[in-house]
Amino acid sequence: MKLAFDILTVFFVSCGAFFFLAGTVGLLRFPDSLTRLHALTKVDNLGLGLVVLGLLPQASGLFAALKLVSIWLLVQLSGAIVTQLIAGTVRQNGPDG
Amino acid sequence: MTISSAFDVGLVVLILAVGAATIAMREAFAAVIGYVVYGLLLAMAWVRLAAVDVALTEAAIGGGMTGMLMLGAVARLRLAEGNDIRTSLPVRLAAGVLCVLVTAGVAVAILSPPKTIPTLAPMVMENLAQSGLGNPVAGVLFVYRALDTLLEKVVLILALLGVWSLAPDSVWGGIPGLRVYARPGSTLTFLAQLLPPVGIVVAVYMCWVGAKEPGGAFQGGTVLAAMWLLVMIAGLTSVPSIGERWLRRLLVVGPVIFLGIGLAGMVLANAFLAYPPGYAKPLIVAVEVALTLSIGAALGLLAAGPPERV
Amino acid sequence: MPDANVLHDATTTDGALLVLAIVLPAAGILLSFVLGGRYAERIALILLPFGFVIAMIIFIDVWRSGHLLVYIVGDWKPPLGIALRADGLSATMMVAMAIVFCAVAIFAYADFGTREGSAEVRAPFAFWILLMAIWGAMNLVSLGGDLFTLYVALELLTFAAVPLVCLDGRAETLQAALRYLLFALLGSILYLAGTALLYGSYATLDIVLLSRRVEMEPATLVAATLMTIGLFAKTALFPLHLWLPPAHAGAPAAASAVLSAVVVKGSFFLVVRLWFDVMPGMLGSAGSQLFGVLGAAAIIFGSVVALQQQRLKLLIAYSTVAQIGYLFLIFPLAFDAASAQLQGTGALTGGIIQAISHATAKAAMFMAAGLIYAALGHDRIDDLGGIARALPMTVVAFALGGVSLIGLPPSGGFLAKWILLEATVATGQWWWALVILAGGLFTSCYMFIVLSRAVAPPSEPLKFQIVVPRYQEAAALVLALASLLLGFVALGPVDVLQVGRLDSMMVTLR
Amino acid sequence: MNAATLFGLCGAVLVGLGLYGLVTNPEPLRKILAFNLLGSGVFLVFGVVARRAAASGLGGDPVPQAMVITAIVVAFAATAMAIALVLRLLQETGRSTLSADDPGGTDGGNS
Amino acid sequence: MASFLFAAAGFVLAMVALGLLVILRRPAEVDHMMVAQLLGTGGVAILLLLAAATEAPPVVDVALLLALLAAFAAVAFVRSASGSEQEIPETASGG
Repeated sequence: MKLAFDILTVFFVSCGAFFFLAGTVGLLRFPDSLTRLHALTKVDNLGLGLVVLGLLPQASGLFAALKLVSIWLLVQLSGAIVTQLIAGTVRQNGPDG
Repeated sequence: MTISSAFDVGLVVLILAVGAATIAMREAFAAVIGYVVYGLLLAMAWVRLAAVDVALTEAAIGGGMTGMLMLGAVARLRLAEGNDIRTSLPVRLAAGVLCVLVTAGVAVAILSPPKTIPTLAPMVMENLAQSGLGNPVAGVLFVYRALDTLLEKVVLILALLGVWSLAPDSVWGGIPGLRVYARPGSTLTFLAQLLPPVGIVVAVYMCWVGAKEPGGAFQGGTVLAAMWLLVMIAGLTSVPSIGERWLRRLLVVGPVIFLGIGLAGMVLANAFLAYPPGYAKPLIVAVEVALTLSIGAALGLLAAGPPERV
Repeated sequence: MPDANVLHDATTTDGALLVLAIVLPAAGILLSFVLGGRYAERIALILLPFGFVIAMIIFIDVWRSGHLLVYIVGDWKPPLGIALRADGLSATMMVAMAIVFCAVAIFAYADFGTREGSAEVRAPFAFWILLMAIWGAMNLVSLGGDLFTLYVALELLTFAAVPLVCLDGRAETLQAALRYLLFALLGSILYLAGTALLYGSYATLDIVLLSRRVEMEPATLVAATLMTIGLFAKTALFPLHLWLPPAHAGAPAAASAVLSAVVVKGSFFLVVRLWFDVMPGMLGSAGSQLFGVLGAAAIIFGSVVALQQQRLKLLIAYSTVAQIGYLFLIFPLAFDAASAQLQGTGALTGGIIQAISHATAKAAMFMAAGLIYAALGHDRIDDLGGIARALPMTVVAFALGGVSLIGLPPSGGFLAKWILLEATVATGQWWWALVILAGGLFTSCYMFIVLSRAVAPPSEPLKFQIVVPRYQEAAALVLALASLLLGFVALGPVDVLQVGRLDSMMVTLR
Repeated sequence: MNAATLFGLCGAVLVGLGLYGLVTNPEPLRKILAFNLLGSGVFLVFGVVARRAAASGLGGDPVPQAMVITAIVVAFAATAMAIALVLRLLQETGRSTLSADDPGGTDGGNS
Repeated sequence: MASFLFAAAGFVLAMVALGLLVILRRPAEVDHMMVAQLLGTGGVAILLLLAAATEAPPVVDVALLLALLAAFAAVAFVRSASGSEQEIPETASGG
């Protein structure tokens, strides 16, 4: 049982780490601010989600697991809104503002 | 070298790089961003130093609140005239030598620890049980060194008074000049409606868990302050004028209760800031709750700045 | 006389007075803040005399019994908890400062009094609260027995002093306040770094416990150096004095008096605590000579620059820079070559008397300068003619303050310098005697310049901006007289300064 | 070298960096920033002192940790006051410098 | 397990550092604002991994706090970067 959990953790956390890598590559490669923003937020959030998923088997109890999930939800939600905000600023000031 | 120490080395290198960039950067805005990053990295360093209470405080104050304060200042200072004075090379060299000396001194002190490292940790733990607290840091803050904590609250009030006293006479008792960013129906409004309830829950949790585990009045208060500022920036509530009765009461309620319980200790227990046996924990929790509110208000108003309009 | 009990590690009778001395101002601040309006002024005017009474009782207690007063806060003994201790030094400082506070409060009533029924006004509201804060902070500096508590006291002092500088909101004073704040923050953080290292080595910050445990080792030396530099910056010892003249000269008169008389003494007091109480054997001959050189440089530099000033308040501020220098001459003079330790006798007594006489004299002089400024609308020294006839009491107060600064008998300044000169003879360090005498000469020069202008007939008829209230002049005069008559304490309770000193010496000899 | 010492050296370097910025940078805001850096270096020294004194099943000595929490809050208050001063100075004179040769108000008609 | 989690945390830290380097080298302030985003997600992930690696559940609270304050910091970024003129009330200097 423990081993199965550990394997799950390794798998999901590795996937999550990969997405963080992808996000950073996107940041490097994409041409303009808005696409970079898009790449960064979407992909990193996915990465965080996978990390949380991978850590769930390690959580000590239901409360701890719930806390992990709610942290992810919080980041997800606020991330989405903040991305909107930044994009709004881009539209307003122009991409070089 | 184990993986964990490799992580530590990486973290330290990053902290130093970002710290140096903060100092060396030309542009103030970039430097401030660097500082926000730095605050986060430092919180991680505190986690690695097994000081979660401090990590919480650093994440909340060092990164969040200080960052917000500086970002606001940078935005305004952009209106200032260019500042072309450069410090001359000899001065910089001399300063460099001085700083290297100071660094070397501190490094030597750290590299030559006493043979047996003295600690108060056992003594703290031995006596913690009778206060009913589980968090040793809270024990130090509210039991053993309560005097420091109490006076530090007074420092906070004084700092706020100092900030307020910078206002012109005509707007005394007016509204702090916090820059609002209100656009009705915008995404910011949505965020400011969504986040504060979560924040308040987190603040309550921080305050409640503080007696047992890392957390407490400082951390909870900072979260409250951040949420309050968010709501004010979004224009959902107006910034209160500094003459408001309730505001003044809110600011002092924590220290006053703390002081009152401390004085009661002279009669009911055997010393100032001693708690009657058996009542220590409920009293400390009461103090923490009141302090959370007062700290939240004080930090929020410190960030909001002096009054600027009536 | 002090008995053989080395460490009174328990609350003594009347120890609660020490708590009161700290709680009263704290409560005053909180109460004024919440009640607002005129209450700040009323509360301060009620509490400050109480503060004087408390300080007097503590002083008499310590003097009579020859014991320390101790209070163990929260009933947790050091190293876990915090002890408040009143020895001869702290009791004396508290009384002297309480006198200055009361006089300043009376003086400030004219400038910062609010009229019946008026709304809360910015400057008075801030001033009275800040005054109480400085009072509380000074009491804490005097009584705190723990280096971290003393850090909190230093910060209290900083946060109370900086806003006082720019209370009138002019651009120059804002700039001065900002510079002062940066210096003060640098000072506190360096001090804090030292406490961190000391805690790392000894797991306590209690002064008495530390004095038993300190050893000559790298970490301790680095800690002591950092703390000392930090405190020097806060005391404005040459060459870290740059912030002082604009800050002290620009502040409102009542605030200048407090800043110059009281606030810089707080960090000086901590330097004394650190080197005489915590680590009397660490400074060494070279270190004590270095302190003395910095002090001497401050005396010479401050005096020479003071001589060149065109404005009265700036002159007084630079004179403060010089007078601070005297305080640091005690280190070479108290150094006992035989035991390689700083001795808490002779020179230290002289230093404390110098601190007190300067506090009273300088507060009186800033008040007098403030009155002159208020009456004439300027403080250009060249245009002071006729002021002596118009405001005789004020000019007399100014002159008497000067007498004490110069060190003419029977002033406190005379007694202090006499003791210091005696110490130079006793230790065979004649060169410090030259510095002391030269400083006195410079001081008489700039006092002569100001007074000769003040008694000269006016070049054109004086136009007065306001009528100066009598009680303001009286407050300045009382302080100046106090400074003048301080010399007579030689006949009285000078030995109180030794209470608690012998204790710490015996501790270190163990 | 253990982790505590590593972070301690990091703190020492940060103290030096912060001090350098505080002394050499002419802009007040940058000085305030440097002060914060200096402060955090000092706090790290506290953290190291706490960490290496770990005992009784605790990860570190709680006494210095509590002191750091107090000091962080004080440092924030100091930062807030300093920034308020800088902004007020800007409002009053249209610039924000500390240099003595500039008495301020050179362009008072700006606002 | 702990080593793996540490390694993962270190990897994410390296990614965040690289991302920061890229972002801060670009001139546009919009890019700068992404820092808050990057820190929000990356920092939370690192802290959660550290919490699991060191088996210190309270560290999760640090991540929680960070998640909350990253959003707050982002608002501060946006406010600071957005045109400063139109929002300032009349008392401010300039304009």
